[in-house]
Amino acid sequence: MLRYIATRFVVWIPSVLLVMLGVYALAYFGAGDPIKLIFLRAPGDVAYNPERIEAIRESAGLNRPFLVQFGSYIWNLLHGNFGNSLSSGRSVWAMISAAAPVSFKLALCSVILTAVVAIPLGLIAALNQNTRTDYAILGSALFLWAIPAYVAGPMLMVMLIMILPGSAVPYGWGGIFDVRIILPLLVLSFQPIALIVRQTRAAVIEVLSEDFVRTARAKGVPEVIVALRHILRPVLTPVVTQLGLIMITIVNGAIFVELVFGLPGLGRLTVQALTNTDYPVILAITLIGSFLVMISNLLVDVLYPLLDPRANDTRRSR
Amino acid sequence: MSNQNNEASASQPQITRRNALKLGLCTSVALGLFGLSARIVMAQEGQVLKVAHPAFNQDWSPLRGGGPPYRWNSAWWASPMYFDSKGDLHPYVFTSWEPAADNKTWTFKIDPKAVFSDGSKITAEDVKGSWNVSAMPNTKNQRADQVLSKVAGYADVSAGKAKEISGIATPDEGTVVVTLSEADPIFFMRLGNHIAPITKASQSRGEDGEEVADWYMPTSDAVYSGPFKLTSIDLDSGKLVFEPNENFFGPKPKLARIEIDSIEDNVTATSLLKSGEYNAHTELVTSTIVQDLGASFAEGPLIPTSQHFWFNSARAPMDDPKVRQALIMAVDREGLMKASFPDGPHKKTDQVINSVPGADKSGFEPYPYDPEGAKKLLAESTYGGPERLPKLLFVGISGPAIEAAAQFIAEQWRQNLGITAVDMKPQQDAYAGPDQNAVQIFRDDVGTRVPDAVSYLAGSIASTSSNAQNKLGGYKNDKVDSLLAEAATKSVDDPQRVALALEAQKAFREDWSFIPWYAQAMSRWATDKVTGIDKNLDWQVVAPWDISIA
Amino acid sequence: MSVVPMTTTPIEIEPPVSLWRDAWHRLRRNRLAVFGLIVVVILAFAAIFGPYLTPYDFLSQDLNSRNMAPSLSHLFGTDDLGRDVFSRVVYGTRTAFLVAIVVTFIAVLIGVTLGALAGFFGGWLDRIVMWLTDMTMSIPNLLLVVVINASLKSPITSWMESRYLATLNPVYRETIWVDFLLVFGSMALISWPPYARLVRAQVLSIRSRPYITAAQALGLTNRIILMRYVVPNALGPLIVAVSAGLGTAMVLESAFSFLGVGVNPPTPSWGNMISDGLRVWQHYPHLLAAPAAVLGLASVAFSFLGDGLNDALNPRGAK
Amino acid sequence: MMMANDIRPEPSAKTGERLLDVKGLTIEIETRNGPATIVDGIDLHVDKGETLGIVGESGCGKSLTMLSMMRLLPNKIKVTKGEANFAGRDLQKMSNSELRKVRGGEVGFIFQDPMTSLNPVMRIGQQLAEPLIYHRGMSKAEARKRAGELLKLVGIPGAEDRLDAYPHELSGGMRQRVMIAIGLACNPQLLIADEPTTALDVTIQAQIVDLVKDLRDKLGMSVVWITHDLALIAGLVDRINVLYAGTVVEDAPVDALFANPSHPYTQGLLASIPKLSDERSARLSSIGGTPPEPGRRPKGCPFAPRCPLVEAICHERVPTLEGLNHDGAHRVACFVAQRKLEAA
Amino acid sequence: MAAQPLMRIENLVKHFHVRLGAFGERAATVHALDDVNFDIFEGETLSLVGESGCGKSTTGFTLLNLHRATEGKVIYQGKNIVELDEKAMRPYRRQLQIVFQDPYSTLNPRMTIGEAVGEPILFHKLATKAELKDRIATLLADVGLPPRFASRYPHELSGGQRQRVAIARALACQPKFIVCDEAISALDVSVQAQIINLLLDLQQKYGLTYLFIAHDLAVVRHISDRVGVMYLGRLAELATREELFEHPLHPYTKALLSAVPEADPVHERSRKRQILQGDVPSPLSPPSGCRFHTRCPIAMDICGKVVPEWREARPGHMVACHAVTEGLPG
Repeated sequence: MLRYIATRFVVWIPSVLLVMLGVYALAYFGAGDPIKLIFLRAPGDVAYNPERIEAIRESAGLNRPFLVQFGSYIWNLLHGNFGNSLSSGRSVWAMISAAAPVSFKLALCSVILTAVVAIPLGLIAALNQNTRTDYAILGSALFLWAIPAYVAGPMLMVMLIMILPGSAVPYGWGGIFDVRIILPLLVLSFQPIALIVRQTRAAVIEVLSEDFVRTARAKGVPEVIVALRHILRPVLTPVVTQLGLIMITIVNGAIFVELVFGLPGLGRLTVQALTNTDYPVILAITLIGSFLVMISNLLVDVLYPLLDPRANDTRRSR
Repeated sequence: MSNQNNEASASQPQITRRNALKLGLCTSVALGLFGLSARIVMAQEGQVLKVAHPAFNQDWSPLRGGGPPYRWNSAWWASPMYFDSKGDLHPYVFTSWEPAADNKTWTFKIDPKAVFSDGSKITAEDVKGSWNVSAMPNTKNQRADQVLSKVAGYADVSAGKAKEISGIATPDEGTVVVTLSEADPIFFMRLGNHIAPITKASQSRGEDGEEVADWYMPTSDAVYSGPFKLTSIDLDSGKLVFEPNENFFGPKPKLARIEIDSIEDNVTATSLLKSGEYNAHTELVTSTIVQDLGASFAEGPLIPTSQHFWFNSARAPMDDPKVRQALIMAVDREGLMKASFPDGPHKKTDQVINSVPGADKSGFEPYPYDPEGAKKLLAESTYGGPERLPKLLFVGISGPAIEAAAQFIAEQWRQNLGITAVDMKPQQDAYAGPDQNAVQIFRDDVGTRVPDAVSYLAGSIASTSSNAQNKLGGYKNDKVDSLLAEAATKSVDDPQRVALALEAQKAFREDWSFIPWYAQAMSRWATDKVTGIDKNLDWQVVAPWDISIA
Repeated sequence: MSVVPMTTTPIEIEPPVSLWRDAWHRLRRNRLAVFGLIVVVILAFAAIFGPYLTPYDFLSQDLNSRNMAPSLSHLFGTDDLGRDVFSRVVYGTRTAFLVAIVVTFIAVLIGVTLGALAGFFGGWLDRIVMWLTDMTMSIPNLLLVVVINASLKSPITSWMESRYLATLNPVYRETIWVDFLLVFGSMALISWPPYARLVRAQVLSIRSRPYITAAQALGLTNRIILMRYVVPNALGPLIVAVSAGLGTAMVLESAFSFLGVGVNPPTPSWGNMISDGLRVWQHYPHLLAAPAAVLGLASVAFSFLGDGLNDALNPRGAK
Repeated sequence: MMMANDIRPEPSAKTGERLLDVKGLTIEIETRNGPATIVDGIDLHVDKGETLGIVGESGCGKSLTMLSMMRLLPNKIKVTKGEANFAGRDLQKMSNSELRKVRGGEVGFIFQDPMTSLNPVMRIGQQLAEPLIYHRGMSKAEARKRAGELLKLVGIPGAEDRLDAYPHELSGGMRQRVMIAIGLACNPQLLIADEPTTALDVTIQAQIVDLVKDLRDKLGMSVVWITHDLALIAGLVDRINVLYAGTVVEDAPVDALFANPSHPYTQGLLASIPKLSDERSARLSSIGGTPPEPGRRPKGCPFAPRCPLVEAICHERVPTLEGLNHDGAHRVACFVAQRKLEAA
Repeated sequence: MAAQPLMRIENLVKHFHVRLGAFGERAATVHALDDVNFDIFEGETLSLVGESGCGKSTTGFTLLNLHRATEGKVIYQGKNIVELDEKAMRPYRRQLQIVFQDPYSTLNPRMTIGEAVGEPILFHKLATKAELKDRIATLLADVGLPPRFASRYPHELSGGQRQRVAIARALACQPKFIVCDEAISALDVSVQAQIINLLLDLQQKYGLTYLFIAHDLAVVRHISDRVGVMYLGRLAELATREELFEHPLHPYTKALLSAVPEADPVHERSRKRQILQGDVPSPLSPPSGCRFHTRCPIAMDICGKVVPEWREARPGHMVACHAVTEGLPG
């Protein structure tokens, strides 16, 4: 297994390098000159001073050839130096290391919340297939599915401010155990919950027609135990796989939630870096994002045989 | 009986689990309630100004000379002099300013009582060091040019060729003598702001002459010169706290604290202001602000800043004056205001300048609204009509009011001229690079920090201005340039100064290069309860020590 | 000569039914899918003919009737420039469909090609395609779209401009489609991996089906097997994915519009209208409700239709 | 007629006490064309200690009857009419919790495919312990001990070690032995074996048949063995019911059925089995056509369209299961057979 | 029986390389087929029997080159066809056909019966387009289906009808040789009999040669001329039908015959069956020596060490067992 993980890691490195090269190239050749951006945002009463701009460009090393710049960037990266933000001059590593835990905690809690809420709901819906309970659960899931986070977020927030004046304003970050986290967490989890409810339901319905469920019933096992042990357990494997993949959805959704709720996570940092064409930050985010996705995929792959004893013996032809 | 129950449940693992679940649920509900009430319980220890800030700024260095953090510079830094809301100049760190006869050498005296927050004196060396570091290329001070560009030796420092501005001399601890490279009768006015603030040079400037990273943070034991000092700053959650500076050499502040929280979303910020959670905002522009927070929230005096749509005449089809004229004449500017700021606080304007001496009787003839004439002009142009016109691209369409205005203009062109190929981008950033030429219309503001028409026009239509270079497509009108150059040499009380400037503006009119939009009002951006929050031309509170909350 | 005498003929009541028609029958019985289908058809109709049928021009402004509440004359009210919201929502449908079709078409084109190649030929080609897929999926979506947009749009636009000025060829004049192509091309660039994965999995699974072995045993060439056996059988799941993908693309567009990287005004798109409406929804809720509801409806409808097609085309348990 | 080495006493020596008595059971399935009858008023019974074979081709409703009677089938398939009495209680009227006590406790099941019928993600020991825990109220440790004994009983070598194995780690034959152990865990009065050897190889099939036979004799329970293979159960069962299209067409003691098949379907079925002892003949006799699909049952005798002896009446009326006059235990549902025998 | 075989199988070996474990970290080899030798004569029905996993289907697939043989030769018309690439194989494909176990999964669900049957005719240019319709009708009639079935889809047919279509499709190529891979195993008893009859009729009509792969000994006995018994990838015994069923030599054959139930209750109750203990070992690690020795009731020391020779114990009766002394010199 360790070898497998190592292999995945080794395969990941060139791909992320390539992606970063691509992003770097796009930023370098396409996007505006970051130095100009900073200075041209000053209102009109500033005289145009090309010399000053060139001086800054030179001192930042931005007038070197493309590959040299990229090479030195990677070289610094290998030494643990992510460089400094072009817009604020702060160390990119400091920015990322402050933002990443926020996003990470948020995503983790969202996955847990999704699992805790969605799997039982999906199970209940499937067990009551085509009844009112089923329709109610499915309907709610669809409703959640249809409301984008950037619509749900602001609406819920303003409603809360208006309905409960003086209560903790659901804005900003006070740690994962802060009450303010409840609303963003909910909004972030709406779509994953909707997705997992539907997938759990479908998976359970499939398992329901399996012979071994009939066997369990034929043994006289109580329905609750049948549902939990014989139906839910086999369903967990595909659902957990989905939960892993849903990390991507959550990472993407976090951008909106972090913007709306003022959370200092990677999503907000991304938008900020993009508006500032701050490519040291963009590159670092690309690296971190790709790493997170790789890890969550890997986690799913490693978790799979733990959840499904069959996986150890089935033949895989990869 | 409860005992029995407990025993029973102990022997059955499922029930224990359920109890555990219940307990967990109760705990989380209790914690939630506690968290909710915790906010209410928090005691008021004096007047606290809670400010919503529209951006998560990662850089609050006072040396930036721009950006949202700059709006609060006056709270923690003292400037050489300051303008009040009526435009009168008052002494602050400098008690006197004397030009030599040729307006090229200026002598400034520092208030002997002026001290930093640690009680140490503000010296001439601090002034010189602060200005030097502002000029350094890596400092990225956006507006340093505006204050210091005429000081002898500034150009060398800003181009990275020197580390000390040669034109600044410090004959003694309390005196600063500045030599200019050219005569500037209004040089003293340029210092009445926080663009190049006076800091403790030993802290802000490193041995290499560059700005020391994070020098202004409380964690760096920074000292401040303003009525407040920064006591805590959390860049990642966007929270800053200012508390009174006990050693401040001016009046004692009325506030016990200023808290600045980053709240990017305007609708959220509005709700929080409405609910009383916050009482001020750094800059809040929404189309429903009057309905939301009342007219008094956003109102304020007009200031010498205005927003216009600038034509890039280097770019087709703007290279044809007839096209430009047609495009301007096809827009009903009354409607433009109605579409963008129907309820104020800004006012429609017809010319480049406003709110500076001479602006009210400038003799600038407003561009007419004449759809028929416009159509005819377009037909007479080299493009012969709307069909062969290349697509018109707007940039800088970054807010709801601006978007409404741009869409109104586009619709006017469509209806009056039949032009359909119009596109608008939220950001001008992407077009600031080598491909800037793709853009025909830039929305941007021009203005001045001093009540002076020459400075205003020099920064907007003179060929050396960033506006002319970047927005007007390298605009150059020799007549405008020479008139402005001549006006700049006239002293402040010379009527020729204004007259020449207005002449230049009239000359600019004939080039048909912009759609005038509005004259900007200086909004309070504070609730009714907040008093003493008058602002200067930099949108900074004139006298932060006067702010109080009713 | 009939070798085995049939004692009696088998009972035949129904006329021959093709699988597609059978699927159609199953789809028709699925109430939710029918609902989805009806909504999609209405929306498609609105996208094609809507702009010609609405009472107002989606662009014409009336500054005297700004932000009006819904009424009989303005079904969904008017916006801050006095434009009829109903007409704009209808025109937004066209934008949404255009986006959805362009994005999905490009994504499917890339995905199907790569997925089919990977699945059919396997080996190093498969490894490269899968690597590419994983790589694309591991970059944050928004980042890719914004960076591509920011980087490529202005060079292309200015190239178009210069071509236009040099040739005066009207082809180069309208750069709106460059906008579409770029915004949606970049969206497609992040949307193709699921299609590639699906098609690859389909091809792999079809390749292992006994009827492929049977076809090989008949001596048929690979090309015939691919065209007559693999492709038609992989089509069903692909149709399902495309149906769901159309809805996803619409939502994606609105998300990017919210962040300011979507369709540029004054062209109405649901995303633009939603993000505009979000600013004023406390005062003029209709400005948010109308586009958000239509987007939600469209998203749900496509999702229902996708689910219905899934059940109809992959009838598990149905004989 | 009796063989000396026949281990089993004659069926007639049985107490004759009804253990399971199914009367007029009708089962319908919901299809997209409305409900379709799959099983139409079926009658069958099992006496205490008796082994009944139910034979029929796929889709004739042989498994359905047994499973839906115990409410083990999806909601789409429902018993709409009739009763099924087990030890004097009507299974159809039982509450779910009562029925649960019957399932696995008084009635054990063995299913066709041991691979899919065992939970793939649960250890054998746990699966085996479940009925013991829920019916016998055993603790986990007791159940585990008993599970080990059960595995030994069904002849699994190294039984104790196998308790922690997952189903996929066992061979097909071993898995089916586990299934049998589960079915027998609570010493049921009735064991329902639903095609338990169909998925197995010939040699393994023989092992399983012998195992069930031994256990039946050892534990003295009744067995219902559902199969499509007449030969397989020839030496195993006391009585055979032949099913066609959801009805019992012939019910006879095993010897009588093989010696004197009376329904034309039974005759056709027997004739179409190639026998090892036969010589290679040019052709086998076969039944033409295919059985009717559910919901498309012809009027009259369901076998009429395929019947070589068909008469006009067969298309008109449905024949009922009548005892033959020379032997009341041998019953057949065929106008022609009944008339022929009456005439004889 | 003609002396010249239609097809000669020499030392055929087929190994599958697989990866095991959750991460595919273990490589392993499935010994599906090891050193198989036999001849198939023109016009005969040769059956291969054995339990699942014994390699009988693999034999069928390998000798049609649907699986590429690891080693060995399949000589047909003087050519070793396992060496041919797909293009060179194509003319042989027409002559060598196969009918699979599950007719539903071997028919393309998106093609009508007519298309399925007509496709090989057009592909191998066995008829013009104009003749096609008649040709399809004839083929369908040959397998006992009315011509109107041509416009139907496989899912509309019953299992027996589908198998008839599969046979018609094989016949469309005008083959000489058909592998029937468990072709009747999935069918009901009464339908099974119909298909067996059909196969026998067609053999007579077109002079076909069958390799009949099955596990049902009764059916095999009914249909075969010669029967081969396979165990775990090797042939255990091969003889004419009468010889094999009357005088089985290999202990495995004996056990297999003994396990087959007879449709005779009296006989069944009385007869003493020899029941094999244990399971078939995994083809991933087959036992050394004689592969049957782990379950063999008469296993000797040598059986675990030496692979028994494939030899003719009686005229035309091949066997591989150390315990069989018949036909040994001395």
